[in-house]
Amino acid sequence: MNLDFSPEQQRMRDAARRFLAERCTPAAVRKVFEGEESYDKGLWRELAELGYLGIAIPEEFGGSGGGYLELCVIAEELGRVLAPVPVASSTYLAAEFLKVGGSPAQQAAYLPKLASGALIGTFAMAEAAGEPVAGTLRARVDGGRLTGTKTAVADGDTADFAIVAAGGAGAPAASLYIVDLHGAGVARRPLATIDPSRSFAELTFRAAPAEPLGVGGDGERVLARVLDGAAVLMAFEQLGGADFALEAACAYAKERWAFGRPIGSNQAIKHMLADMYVSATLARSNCYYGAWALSTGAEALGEAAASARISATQAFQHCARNNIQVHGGSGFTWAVDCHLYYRRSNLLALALGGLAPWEDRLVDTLRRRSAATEH
Amino acid sequence: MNLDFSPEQQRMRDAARRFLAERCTPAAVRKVFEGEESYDKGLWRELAELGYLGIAIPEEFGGSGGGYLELCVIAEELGRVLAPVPVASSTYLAAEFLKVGGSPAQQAAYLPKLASGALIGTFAMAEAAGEPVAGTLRARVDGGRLTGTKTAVADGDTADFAIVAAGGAGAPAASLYIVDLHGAGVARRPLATIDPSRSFAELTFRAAPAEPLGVGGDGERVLARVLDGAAVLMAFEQLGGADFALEAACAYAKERWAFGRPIGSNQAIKHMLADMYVSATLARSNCYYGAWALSTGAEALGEAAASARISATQAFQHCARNNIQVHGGSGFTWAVDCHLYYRRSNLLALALGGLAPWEDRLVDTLRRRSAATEH
Amino acid sequence: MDFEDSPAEAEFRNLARRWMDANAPKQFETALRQAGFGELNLGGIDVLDASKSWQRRKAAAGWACPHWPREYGGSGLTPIQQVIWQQEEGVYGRLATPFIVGHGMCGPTLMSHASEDDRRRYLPPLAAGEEIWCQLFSEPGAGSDLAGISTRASAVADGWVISGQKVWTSFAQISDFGLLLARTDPSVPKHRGLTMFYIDMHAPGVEVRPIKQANGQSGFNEVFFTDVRIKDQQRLGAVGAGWHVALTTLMNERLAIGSGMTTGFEAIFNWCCSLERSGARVFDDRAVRSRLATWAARSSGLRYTASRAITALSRGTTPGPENSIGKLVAGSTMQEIAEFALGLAGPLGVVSDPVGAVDGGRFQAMLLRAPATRLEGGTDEILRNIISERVLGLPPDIRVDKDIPFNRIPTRSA
Amino acid sequence: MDFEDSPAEAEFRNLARRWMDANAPKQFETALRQAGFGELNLGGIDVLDASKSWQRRKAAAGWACPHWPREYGGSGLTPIQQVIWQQEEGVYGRLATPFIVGHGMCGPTLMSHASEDDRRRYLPPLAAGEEIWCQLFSEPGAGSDLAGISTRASAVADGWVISGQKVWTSFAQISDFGLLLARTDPSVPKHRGLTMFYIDMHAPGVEVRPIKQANGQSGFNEVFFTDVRIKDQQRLGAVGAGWHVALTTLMNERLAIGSGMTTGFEAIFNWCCSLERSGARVFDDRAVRSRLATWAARSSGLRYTASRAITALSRGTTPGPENSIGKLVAGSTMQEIAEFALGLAGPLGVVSDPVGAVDGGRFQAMLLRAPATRLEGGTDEILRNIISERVLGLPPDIRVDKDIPFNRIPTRSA
Repeated sequence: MNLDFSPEQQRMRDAARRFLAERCTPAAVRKVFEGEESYDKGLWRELAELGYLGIAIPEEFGGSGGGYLELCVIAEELGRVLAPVPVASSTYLAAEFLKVGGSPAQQAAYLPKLASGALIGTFAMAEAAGEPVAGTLRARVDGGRLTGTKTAVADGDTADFAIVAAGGAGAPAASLYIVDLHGAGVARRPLATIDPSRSFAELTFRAAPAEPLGVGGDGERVLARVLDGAAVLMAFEQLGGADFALEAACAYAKERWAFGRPIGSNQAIKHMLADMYVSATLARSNCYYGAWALSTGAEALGEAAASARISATQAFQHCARNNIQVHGGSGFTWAVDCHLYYRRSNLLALALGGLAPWEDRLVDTLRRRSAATEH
Repeated sequence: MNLDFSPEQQRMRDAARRFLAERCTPAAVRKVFEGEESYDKGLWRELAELGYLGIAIPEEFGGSGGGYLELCVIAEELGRVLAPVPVASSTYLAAEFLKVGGSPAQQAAYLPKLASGALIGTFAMAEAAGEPVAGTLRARVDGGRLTGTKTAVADGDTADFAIVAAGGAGAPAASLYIVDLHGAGVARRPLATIDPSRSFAELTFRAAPAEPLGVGGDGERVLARVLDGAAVLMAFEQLGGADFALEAACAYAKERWAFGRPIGSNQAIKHMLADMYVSATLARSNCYYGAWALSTGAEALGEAAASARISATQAFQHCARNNIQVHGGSGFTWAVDCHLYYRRSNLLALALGGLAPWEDRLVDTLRRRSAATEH
Repeated sequence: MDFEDSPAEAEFRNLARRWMDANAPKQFETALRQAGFGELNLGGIDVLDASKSWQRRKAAAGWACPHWPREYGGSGLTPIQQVIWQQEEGVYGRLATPFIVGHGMCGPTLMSHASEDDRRRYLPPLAAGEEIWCQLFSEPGAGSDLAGISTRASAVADGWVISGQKVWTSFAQISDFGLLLARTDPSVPKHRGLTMFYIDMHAPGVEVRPIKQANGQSGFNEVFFTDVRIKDQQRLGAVGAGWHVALTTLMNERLAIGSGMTTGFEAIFNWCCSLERSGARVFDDRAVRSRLATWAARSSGLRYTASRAITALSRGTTPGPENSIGKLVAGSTMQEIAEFALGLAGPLGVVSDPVGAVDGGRFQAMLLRAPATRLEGGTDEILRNIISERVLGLPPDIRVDKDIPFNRIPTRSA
Repeated sequence: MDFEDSPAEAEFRNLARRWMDANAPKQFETALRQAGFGELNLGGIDVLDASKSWQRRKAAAGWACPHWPREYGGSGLTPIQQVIWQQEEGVYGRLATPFIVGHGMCGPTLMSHASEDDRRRYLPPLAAGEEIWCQLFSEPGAGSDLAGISTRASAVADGWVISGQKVWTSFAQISDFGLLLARTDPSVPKHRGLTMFYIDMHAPGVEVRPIKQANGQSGFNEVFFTDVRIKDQQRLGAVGAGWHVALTTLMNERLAIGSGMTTGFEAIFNWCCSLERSGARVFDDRAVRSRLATWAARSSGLRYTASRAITALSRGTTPGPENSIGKLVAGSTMQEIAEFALGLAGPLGVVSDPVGAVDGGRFQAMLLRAPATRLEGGTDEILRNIISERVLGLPPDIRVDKDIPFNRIPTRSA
């Protein structure tokens, strides 16, 4: 029984934390937040150089041959500092789609460039309000050409290519395609969001060339597997954010005095912080289980990913929301960083679908397991 | 604009409170709770003598010719003291079914005896776990004979007759019948519940004579109207219970000392009590609106009843639950009354169906109103 | 119980309605109705101009602060008439936003504590929107602990000199006057060394700087005072009685903020009625219905709590601290609703772009504004303290700074 | 990260499993598995007899408190071996309920604070279930404020005389010995005047009375002491050091209570999977699914928090106050689940009758027991204080009784 990271992984975390504390300061985040650039290009390059982008990509494809556990470690640290870079889109999603569903040729073509940061990939599925569901998608591929509109595409304004979920004549409910976003028939419109430190766009495809991912035909399996994995990784980002918000709130509660004493000596504040700690702790434990399931390819991945996703979403929203409350009025100013975490917590809560589809995934996988145990 | 009881109604409340404080003490409640009798027969007689049981029954049928507002006043007071008498079954339900749906002959036969307390009526619908729904009932009336089983019938062990919802060959989804529980083909089995201060039974009918309520055929309309009214009245009982639990918790918080000061000087306790006050206040306001809607026959009754039901259920459960928490260990003893309120709060939460059907009723009525406003 | 007007009330309502029919700036109706948490957009017309113009027209006809006495710019309406007037003014009342602090808080304070001369001088233009007032209470070091303010008023021969900084001052940038709470004696326990003044916002040494809020808007300001000289006539109440005067103002603040609070329920309900998700009606989802029902009951509970307060008012009872529940409930409910709405929208929920966001970005703006509602005009925690102490009669918090001179209260761990 | 045993661990697990296969009282398995919040029913067999018999058999083979040193009745297992043993003992571990206070709290306290002679005398029979121990801490006037106890231990020539009353003592009625916290000096501040003793529960002057609980069961007792004479050898730790000794015991109590807590999730999930309501599968109701998912994530969060604590233990870290979250989360979750289950059952939910109640009355029993879980062994409020102060490092509550002699601490408003 061992549900913790290894000493080596912990050293990697310490190194990543030191690097990011210096390199990805609130001032750096605010540069992207205020619109100076779409993402922090310098930081992106350095993350690639440190090998973080390729950490879960096999060495034969230019990765550093670590594994998912190492990527979880990095994800948590990126989440702590609200790193304004397209890691989720490119590393947790695009690269994973290629690893899980791509043909050897596609893997050879894309993975090395994703590992080196030379290419940025993303994933596009949602078309309208509500959770996107295979079978209701209106984007269509006919004769190798994609037509349709995808909205709320993370990094859609800067990504080089996208994995796009679409239907097609005689095709299964959802198939996955690789689409070059610099190619013909692609129009991008940047979208303002609740968290400008990450960029989003609407993508309109008009007969844009689209290449099936892998042999095609198992889009739904690939989709489920990659989204589960991304949920675990995103949960680590959320965990990092939750922990940071909790720490910031504790620090302020100790340092701010009112009524002749630290505000953190009031039970109203103390118990609010205790409840935040409880949320963050439950999330951490579920995240670790998710990391284990992802790294071992365990059958429990669906259940583990959904638990991690749900509790990390709740924890980050809870901690970020109450961090403002503990800070009082100053927490509602532009100058203080509380709102950056509040915004990010709500962005990440929706980035892979809101809670509803993950709730469904959790109870459905639990039910299947319980039925299997009985028979 | 006047959303309060009249001075006269308030005097009636004061009188009822004085009477019940003396007559319906915790010791009296515990007699029924401990099983000495099924309900407090002496109190029942006195309530009848005071005219409370017939307060909303027209004078021509032996009532005192007051109205629903007066009955709401009494209901709140009965709820405060956990009165162990079949008022809900007999007065809010059976008498109302007769008033709303009964034929003149039925009204003349039953209402005077319900007003005088000589007869106890009840209502029987549920047959299995889950909310009973017209159209899925298995109890059937054929040729004037009822066959089937009804469960969780409040006062089913002592009531003289029941209004029974049942299906029938060629009949609408649910029709209502009057069944003499002393008659042939009726078997009763008392059921232990979470709150022994009220009695419940399972009723089994084997070709028991059953007389249609009124002309029949509009069972669903009558059912909806009577349940709405009963929900308002029951909400006042819940409100009374919530207020009492809140007051008991406040009194204890002021009187119990720890760490050299009253426990009520701790924010953890103060804020818990403030939140209980908020719940009880929201419930009171919704209850008053419900009382207005019931007393004026307003079209908004469905919406008002559901709001009152939902917020009073939440308030009573919230206040009773936290009253134990404020009392600490002593609150979990048999000897201290906290658990009587906790039990009752959970009993009343289910007595007219749990929250789910009332949530549905509320959003459906709101939607109909909003659609009507638009067109 | 009765939701109908009495004959006299009906007659008054008719009067108000007829006047509104003839005078309301109907060109703004749609914009006012749709205004959420974004800035009000009147299609190119300056909002302050529109506000002042509407207030001027009301004043001319006696509808500006009509519940105030005639000699102070009002029409001497009863509380119930005032409620009826507000109902009839309806959505146009939102145009009075720039005057809300003056009308709701400064006015009542002047009425109670200013000299008769000052009342006749200042109240009528305040009512008419000709002069705008703000409230200078909170400081960077004194929010919930308001009595801990440090802005100094030092006595000089001909009056007082003010130095210090205020914060969270709504409308300071457009205000002509401000109600100022200052410390006149730091050597006595904190509640006893305060005095209330009013101040000319155009006086030398007053500097206003807008605060950029977390949601990008700037509804509040910092105000700096550098040796601002004021006369002793500008004092409201006795020297050292400032805390008592401030409590009048604050109770009026909580009433004003509490009464008009939206929970956002109507917006989420209407949106859910129309929304489809993956081909299914969102309204049929039982998880959605259950949340909607809870919020519906909470909203109607607040609405009828206000009705009960009006009833009490009409019976001659002064509304008390129990009105704190309005903001307490509405603030957190709004935050829940906004988070829930974004969740319903799925991935598209993050988009706040007016073009492309669900329901015009209403819920995204609500999400970003909601944290402030749980802080401004008394945090959730302060409101719970008020309810528990002043309504339920529970003991106060232990006060370590109670009998200590202000300048010796600990401010940081040693 | 690894959920698999190391080869050595696997070997040890095999050993434990083989012994269990050969020795477990399988006739009780079904009853133990179904036991909820009702009293355990072993079909006519006395539960204490069955418990003692199983404990005796384990002791004979070295499986009674196997993580204790051999000389005190254990087998010197490592923490991880102890966890493996508990996993293999599984549901049969519930038979050890009468010994839980002795094994989990009294034993460790004796181990740290008793003389070597006493350890050798008392620990082996405690481990083997031959002698049962209870913990005599709480009093009617001192629950959360445990250091406020009044039971007096007065020094006499040959030892001490005990007078006073304890309350909430589990298993006192079957105990042979008890760990007693008493006040030896009321004239010093409260934490400094306490001393820990152990006491013979059969001594003259000790009277045990069961407390009837709100749910009708009697799991706790009052214990009265009337001039009970004990020897000075029965003192554990120095005179005046009782608070320090008690803290050891309490931290062990919270660990013991926290680790095994059920949230009731498994019960509600299984029930929802099978339930139909008005012809529709309850499991398909999105309101139900949403609640189930939240509880599932909370339960797995607690489960893996325990796994992380075991991991830390195996790396040589002592579990700390962060383990308070187990009971804090499980207690209120259980209460939510019970209320929700009754709601799903509709009107039938009120029925607790074993014949006729849904799922055998499991959730009704849970509802009536749940309030106690939020109080026993540290209220929710005390646990939040522990987490905020001892894990997060926030300042303690203001203490008005801190430096006051115990007998001068205010106890009631004047």
